Amino acid sequence: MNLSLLVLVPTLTAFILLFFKELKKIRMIACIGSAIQLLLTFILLFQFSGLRASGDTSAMLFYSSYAWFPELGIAYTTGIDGISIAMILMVAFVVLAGVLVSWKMEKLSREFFFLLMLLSAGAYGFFISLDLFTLFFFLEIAVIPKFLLIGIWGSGKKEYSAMKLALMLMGGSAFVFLGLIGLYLNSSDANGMHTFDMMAIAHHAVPLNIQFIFFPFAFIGFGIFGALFPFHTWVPDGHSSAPTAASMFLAGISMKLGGYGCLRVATYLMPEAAHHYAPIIILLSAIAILYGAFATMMQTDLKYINAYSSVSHCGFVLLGIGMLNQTGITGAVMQMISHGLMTALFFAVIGMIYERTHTRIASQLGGLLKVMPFISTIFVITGLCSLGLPGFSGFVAEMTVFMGSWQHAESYYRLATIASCASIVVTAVYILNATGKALMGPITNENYHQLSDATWNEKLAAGLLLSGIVVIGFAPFLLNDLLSPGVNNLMTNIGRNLLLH
Amino acid sequence: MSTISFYLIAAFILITGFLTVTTRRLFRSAIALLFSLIGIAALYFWMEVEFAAAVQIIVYVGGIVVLIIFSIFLTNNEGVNMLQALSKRSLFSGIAVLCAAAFTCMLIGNNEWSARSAEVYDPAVKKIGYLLVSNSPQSYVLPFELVSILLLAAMIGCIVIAMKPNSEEQ
Amino acid sequence: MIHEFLLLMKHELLLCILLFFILILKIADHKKSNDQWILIVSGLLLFNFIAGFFWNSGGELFNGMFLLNELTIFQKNILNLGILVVSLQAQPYLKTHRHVPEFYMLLISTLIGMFFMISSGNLLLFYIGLEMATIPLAAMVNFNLKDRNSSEAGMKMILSSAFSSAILLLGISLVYGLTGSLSFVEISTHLTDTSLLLFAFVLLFTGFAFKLSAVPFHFWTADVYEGSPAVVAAYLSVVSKASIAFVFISVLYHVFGSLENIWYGIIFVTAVLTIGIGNLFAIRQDNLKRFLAFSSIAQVGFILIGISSGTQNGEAAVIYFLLIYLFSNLGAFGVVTLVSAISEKEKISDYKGFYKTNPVLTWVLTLSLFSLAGIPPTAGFFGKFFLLMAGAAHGNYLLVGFAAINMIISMYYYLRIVKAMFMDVNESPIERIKIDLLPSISLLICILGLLVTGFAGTLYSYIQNLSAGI
Amino acid sequence: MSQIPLTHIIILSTLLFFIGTYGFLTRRNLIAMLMSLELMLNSVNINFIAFNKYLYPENLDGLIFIIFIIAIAAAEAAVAIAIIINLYRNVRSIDAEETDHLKN
Amino acid sequence: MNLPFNLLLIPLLPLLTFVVLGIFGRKYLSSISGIIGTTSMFISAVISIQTAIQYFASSPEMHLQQIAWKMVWLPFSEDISIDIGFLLDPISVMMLVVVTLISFMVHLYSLGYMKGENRFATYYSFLSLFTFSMLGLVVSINIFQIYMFWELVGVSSFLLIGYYFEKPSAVAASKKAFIVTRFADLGFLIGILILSFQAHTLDFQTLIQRLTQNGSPFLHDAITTSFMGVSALTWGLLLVFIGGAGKSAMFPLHIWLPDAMEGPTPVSALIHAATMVVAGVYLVARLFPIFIMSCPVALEVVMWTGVTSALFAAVIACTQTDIKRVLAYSTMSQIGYMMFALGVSGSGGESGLGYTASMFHLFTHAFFKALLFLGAGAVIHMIHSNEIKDMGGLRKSMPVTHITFLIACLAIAGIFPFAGFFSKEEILTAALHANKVVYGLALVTAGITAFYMFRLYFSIFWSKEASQGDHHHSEGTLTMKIPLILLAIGAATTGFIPFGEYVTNNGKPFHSSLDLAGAIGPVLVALTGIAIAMLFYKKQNDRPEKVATALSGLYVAAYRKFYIDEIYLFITRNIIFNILGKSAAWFDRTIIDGTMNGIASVIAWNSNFIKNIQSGKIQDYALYFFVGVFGLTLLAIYLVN
Repeated sequence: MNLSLLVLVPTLTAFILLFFKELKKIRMIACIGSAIQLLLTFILLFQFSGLRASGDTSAMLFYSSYAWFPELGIAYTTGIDGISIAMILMVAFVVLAGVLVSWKMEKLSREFFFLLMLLSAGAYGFFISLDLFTLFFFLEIAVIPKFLLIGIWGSGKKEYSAMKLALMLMGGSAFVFLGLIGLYLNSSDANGMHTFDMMAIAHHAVPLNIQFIFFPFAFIGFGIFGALFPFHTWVPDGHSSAPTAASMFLAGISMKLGGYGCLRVATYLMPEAAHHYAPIIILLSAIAILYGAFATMMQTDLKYINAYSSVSHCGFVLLGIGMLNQTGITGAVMQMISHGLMTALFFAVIGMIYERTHTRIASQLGGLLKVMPFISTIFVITGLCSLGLPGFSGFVAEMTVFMGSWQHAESYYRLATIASCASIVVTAVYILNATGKALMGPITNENYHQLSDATWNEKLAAGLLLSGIVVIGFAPFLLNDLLSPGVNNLMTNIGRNLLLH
Repeated sequence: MSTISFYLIAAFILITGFLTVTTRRLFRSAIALLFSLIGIAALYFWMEVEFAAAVQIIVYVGGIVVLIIFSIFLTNNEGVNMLQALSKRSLFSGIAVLCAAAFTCMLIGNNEWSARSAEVYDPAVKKIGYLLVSNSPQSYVLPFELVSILLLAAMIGCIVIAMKPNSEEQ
Repeated sequence: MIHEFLLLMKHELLLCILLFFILILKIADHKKSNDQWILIVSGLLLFNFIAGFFWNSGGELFNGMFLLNELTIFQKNILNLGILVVSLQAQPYLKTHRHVPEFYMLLISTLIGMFFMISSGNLLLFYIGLEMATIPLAAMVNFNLKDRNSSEAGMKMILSSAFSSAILLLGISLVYGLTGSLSFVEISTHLTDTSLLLFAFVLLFTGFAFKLSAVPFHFWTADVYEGSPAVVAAYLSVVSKASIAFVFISVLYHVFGSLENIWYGIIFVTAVLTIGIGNLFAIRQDNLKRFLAFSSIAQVGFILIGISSGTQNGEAAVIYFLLIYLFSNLGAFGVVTLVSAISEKEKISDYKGFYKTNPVLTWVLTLSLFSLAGIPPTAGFFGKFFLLMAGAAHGNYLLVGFAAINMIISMYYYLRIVKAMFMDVNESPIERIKIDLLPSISLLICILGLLVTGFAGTLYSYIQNLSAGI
Repeated sequence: MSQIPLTHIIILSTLLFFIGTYGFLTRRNLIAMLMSLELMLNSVNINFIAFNKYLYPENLDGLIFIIFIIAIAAAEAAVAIAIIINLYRNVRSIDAEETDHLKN
Repeated sequence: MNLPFNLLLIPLLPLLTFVVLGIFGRKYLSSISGIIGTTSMFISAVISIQTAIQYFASSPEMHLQQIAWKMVWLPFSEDISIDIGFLLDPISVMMLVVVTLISFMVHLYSLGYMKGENRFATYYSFLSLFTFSMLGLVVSINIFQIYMFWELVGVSSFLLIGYYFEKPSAVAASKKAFIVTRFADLGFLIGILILSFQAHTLDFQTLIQRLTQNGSPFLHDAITTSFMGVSALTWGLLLVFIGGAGKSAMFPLHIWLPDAMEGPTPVSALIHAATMVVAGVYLVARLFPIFIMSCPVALEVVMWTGVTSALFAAVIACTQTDIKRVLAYSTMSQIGYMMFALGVSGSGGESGLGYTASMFHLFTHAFFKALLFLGAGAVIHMIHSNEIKDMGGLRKSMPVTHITFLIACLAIAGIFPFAGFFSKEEILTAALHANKVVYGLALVTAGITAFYMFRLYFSIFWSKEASQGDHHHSEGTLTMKIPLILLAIGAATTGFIPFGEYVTNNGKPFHSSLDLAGAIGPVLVALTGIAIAMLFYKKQNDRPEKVATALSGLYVAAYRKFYIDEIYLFITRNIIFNILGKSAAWFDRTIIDGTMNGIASVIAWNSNFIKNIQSGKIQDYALYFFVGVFGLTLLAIYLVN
């Protein structure tokens, strides 16, 4: 299968959307487009597994490369390994669910779905890119739709949040850009030319002094996308102001771009520097985990709760990466996928509640379990996933990260791990607080008695995401088998370079 | 003799030039400019570049200064003094210009000028004419034609801008 | 000889013919309506643009005074495209103006000047071309005859450029005195690094910097853009700037190439100042034209970064960027021209709620601004990326880092306008604007250009092959 | 003539140039500023002639150049005056300090 | 022996029930959900009992560990992976029986007790979920598997406590239960990490083997590595024990258990009396070889924690007025017994008596405590109150409940020939051999236990002579009575099972003979307790108040549960919320957000600051131009030199 289809389908869907006006048609097209995309990713997954099963051990499958700006060493190079295909799958789920929960987007519906599709195209492109330029291109494509989505369809102090998000993410990409330029100018391909090709850069180790300069740029840059402490401040505002689907995309897709970039670009291409800076990464991510959890505890707005908890959860991603061992990195990838699905579901549910009650303040709600049992149940399930209950993906990912980080015997690492472990208690506190206030207890507002439960599209969306969460939760070995060759491949680079050290 | 006349001409140019930029009566300033330009023409004569001197007199003295004086009449009631420059501006400009002038003169003074050849300078009008309008490879016919277009454009521009709209009702 | 003459000066001669054709038509026939004029001239300019691609050859005339090669042809074609778009965009403005043919004559004469400037192999021709590209423009800036701002802008333009050309002339005279020649080739062989020559070089440099509006020689820019008719501002900001940038590169690389380490330092300082000051001023503007002026100043900073590299890639990146910049800025100005011609609103605050009434124009403006900001998938992203990449090739990451940080600031002010159009509510938004055929063609060209150019790797390859670096 | 060093002529022109600059920077009347500009241009002309005559007498580049400078200066002055007159019509003033509507 | 499929049905049936009832129950199966749940539980129970019989019969001389089924669930690295499997060994088989049996009883009982509830199907699905999780826990082959199911039982407990979600107190209690146990689980998790790091495995068999064998390098490493003067192994075991203590409500992590009584009473019987709360004991028993062979220090901690909790809870139980809370504290106290029984145990044969006794007590306790709760449930069902003061004289109106309750009380008090007598006797014997202080405390506890149980019994069924007509409700449906009777039979007879034959710490059966002489003392103590209770509570009188006033300090302290809740509240509210939470939130809003906004305002300020250089005056512009020219010239000249 040609990987470019993954970018093409959403892009085409987006452009077809422009020719229609009625919401009914628009959402149908968007839905069909995303469904086709999901189907495609499944086909891809099966073909991928087939190839792997037939003994194809090359690092990247479905590899293809077209010269784009040959003078500058820029090519449109695509290829996937288990990590990227897992991410792609996750994105496809989130996109379809996002379209489904936006079923009643009356305001400027055409533009809304257009932007959603564009954003998803950016994300797909990002995950299939093996060329740094292309990767950066898609990374930036995914930024601006968010600005518009939040600013136009958002709520609360949406303009401020939209601007903050756009500027901070642009700041992130500025850092990424510097990192990429540094890599580029110290790379050489087979012909001795500078190149943006990741595989070539990985093949010719980047000089150490260059790594030490540019690793922080690349890592912080992607880290801003991935809510690296203390650059996470766009997360709460952005998420809480965004419309439901945009929140889902933000948490489920955008933040993952950051984590993936930290792994695939910063760490993979500059492993020595990664080792050198690992203590700092670990410190920051441990702070993010705990601090995010504590900050969440004080939030009253459900979206803020989820947004801050995203900061905490995404800390696990960076923690796993910072551990620089197979288990840790596998855990980080798992956490990305798990968090993507879970947070998307969480935001979807919060959106459903908000649509009905017009408030997101937990204490103003209450007793919702009685009037909307489906939505509330999903909320509880997501909450349980968030606090790392076995049977859901969150547990698998977090435990893998813990296992990975515990493999380091130095007390510094131990301390960071224990601190991160402690967050599972805090998470339980805020999740249960929110559930207790919002869903349980007596119904405080008389009007709530008339509220309706989820509609079919909302149920479908929730079911989609939930199925992902539960499948991973029950059969993590599937995900692990998918990821491990890819992670192995990353590890060989890190290992090989360690010897040079 | 020649030396003295140079310094005299130089002094004349500078003094009238200075007057041009300092006198507060606009018309007087224009007259000072006129004299300064004539002084420069004299300098060209002194340097035996008569053609340049002639052009200077015809175009500047006969054209531009007249234009300026006309415009002064158009825009100003003659006899009203120009307002004094803001003292802050005079001060800063004066300092900047003095420093710059000193600096530039120092650069010029330190520079060693060397003639490339010992040929005699021969600004004959015929030669100039040949250079300007022949079609030989060395000629300047291209800029010459270009300037004509420029003058045309400038003329159009002037007409459009300065022409009083004759029929307001349109 | 004459055949060669015609062939080599084809671009210029075509424009001259056009100029005189309009002049004669104007004198012969008073009765043409403005729309007819606009249609005729635009048609001719389209023909001129197309003709620019055919019967091309390289060579030199008048002892190297006039040079032509594939690169300069390409540059002239870019400018031809620019003037075509501007001419199309002028329609809503000129529809009610009393001096349509004059406007086009002035416009074309400036382009002739720019073409000669680009092809000049000699300081004299360069100087005349430069003046020719400036003086009629000043008249055009003052084309809103009854508007005091327009006159003030015209006055500022003509006086500043006269001041600047006086300083440039001083530089030229010193260069002449130090090298004994006006020809670029000879100057480059007689270069030394005495202080006086450096002084002369800086004086020359300021002539370029003034026209490019690099800080601190940029002050006229904003005032002039604000006061002049939007379409003239567009022309100033795009065509005029692109032409001077082309010449700047070739003069810097091919004439003063041996002074690279000196002009690198100068450009470094200028670029930092230009980006920084441009951004700081752009943040606080409310008038859209004035805003675009400062944003274009900041863009010049990026161009300077590209120029500073001195490599083949750098030259190619700058030319590529200017092509993209043409589409982006003309797209933005196209909308501004339309709106200001019809509703006379030019403030950003007036654009609040613009999306409600004019969705198409909003998208055009948005895409143009995105391209200016360097956001993919618009071409501006590629342009800026390559510029900065070229700038970093010198190993000077500091400059590139500074520029990258400043891109965030620039992002803010571009998004501010997008926000106003899409998100802010307004009681009395700009009414719905009917777009005529010609402006819509121009906007279409811009949008297509800024969407397609970036992906056209072959175009970049083509430019790259034409470029040489130092 | 040979007693007069070239440097003196150049310094003369330089001084004239800076006198003109000073005028440009300080005169409050726009036309007076234009006059100062003419001084600056003239000083450059002196330079050209002097260099041409004393250093590079083998051709007439400098002389030709000043012819063009003078022509262009005329055009420039004409347009400038036209604009200034137009400005005067609109503002009834040509004071350099008062024409500052466009700023910040 | 059995096909794995057959075995797997034991946990999978409840899981299936959970899924079916969870998804379809509410809408389609509401009326028959109870029957579905009970049936599937019945099948599970039958299979378990059959399994137990087959297991113990297959090799009477040596009860080996068998892994009936396993799969790799999540590999972390080559040697460390989470495996899911089905372990058969004496304690897991015993637990299978206990869990399925009690669960079946509770299912059956709930048919009547929960009848007419709105969320009947949900209730049964949660019960099934719990049963599944508990079964998964007991058959774990891997320490991480146990942790997973540990969390799952925690969450099902949370869901069931919060079943009456409209009652704020239930919500709060469920939250508390979950968070407190979660906190303990943190210790468990870190303990697992430590053990897995030291032993390079998560598998129980390998783990135990590597950490007990003499000369094993892993063991050497685990003992020599130390942190803060304590060896890694001890740390690991203690942290794991913290997890166990949290789940088993050991002091000081017990505070959630009394509050957990907000759940429906059958749930309390199942989860908070018979099964889940003994998971901690089970965990220690599971890792017992490591404790006893390599780390006696940790075992000592287990012992002291157990005995402290036993006494502490018993004292509090005497003062509580809510019958379920009394039972909750009694549960805590009895689990304390099991814990310290493990703590005093040695290894193998006679010296391993403590281990066997602990498991024995766990087994018998399940029956009589479940019976007590179900009986209490029947009472509450009738009275609609939990308070002792609302009860009294019920022996006539609810005869079945009365008799069964009495049997249970006698059993827990340790009166011959009821089940409690045998198990408690073994524990005391083991304690006597190991540690006299512990023995003494245990004896005191036994007396107090008898006292407060009979206080309860007399207060409910005797005390005031209430008229028959007060209570129109019947005693309950048949489905409620059957479990009571069955459990009463269990409570009366299970003591005669020769437990040593089946459950020992090394798999070898041994014959424990009852030391009748030693049994006289404890029985006398218990009888004394009963007598005092009879004196105080058989008829209404003022003696209790008098004693309470006499011992006012102690009484109030005990009534207030020794202020442990308040301490926790102080810590969570003031330290966690106010200091950590608020400061984190403040820091985020003020410092981090403020920095970002600050950068923006600095730029805006700068922009405003320099606006005047663009003054609109052309001469200013020219001056800047002019200065710029010379500035750049100087720069150029500087660059050249």
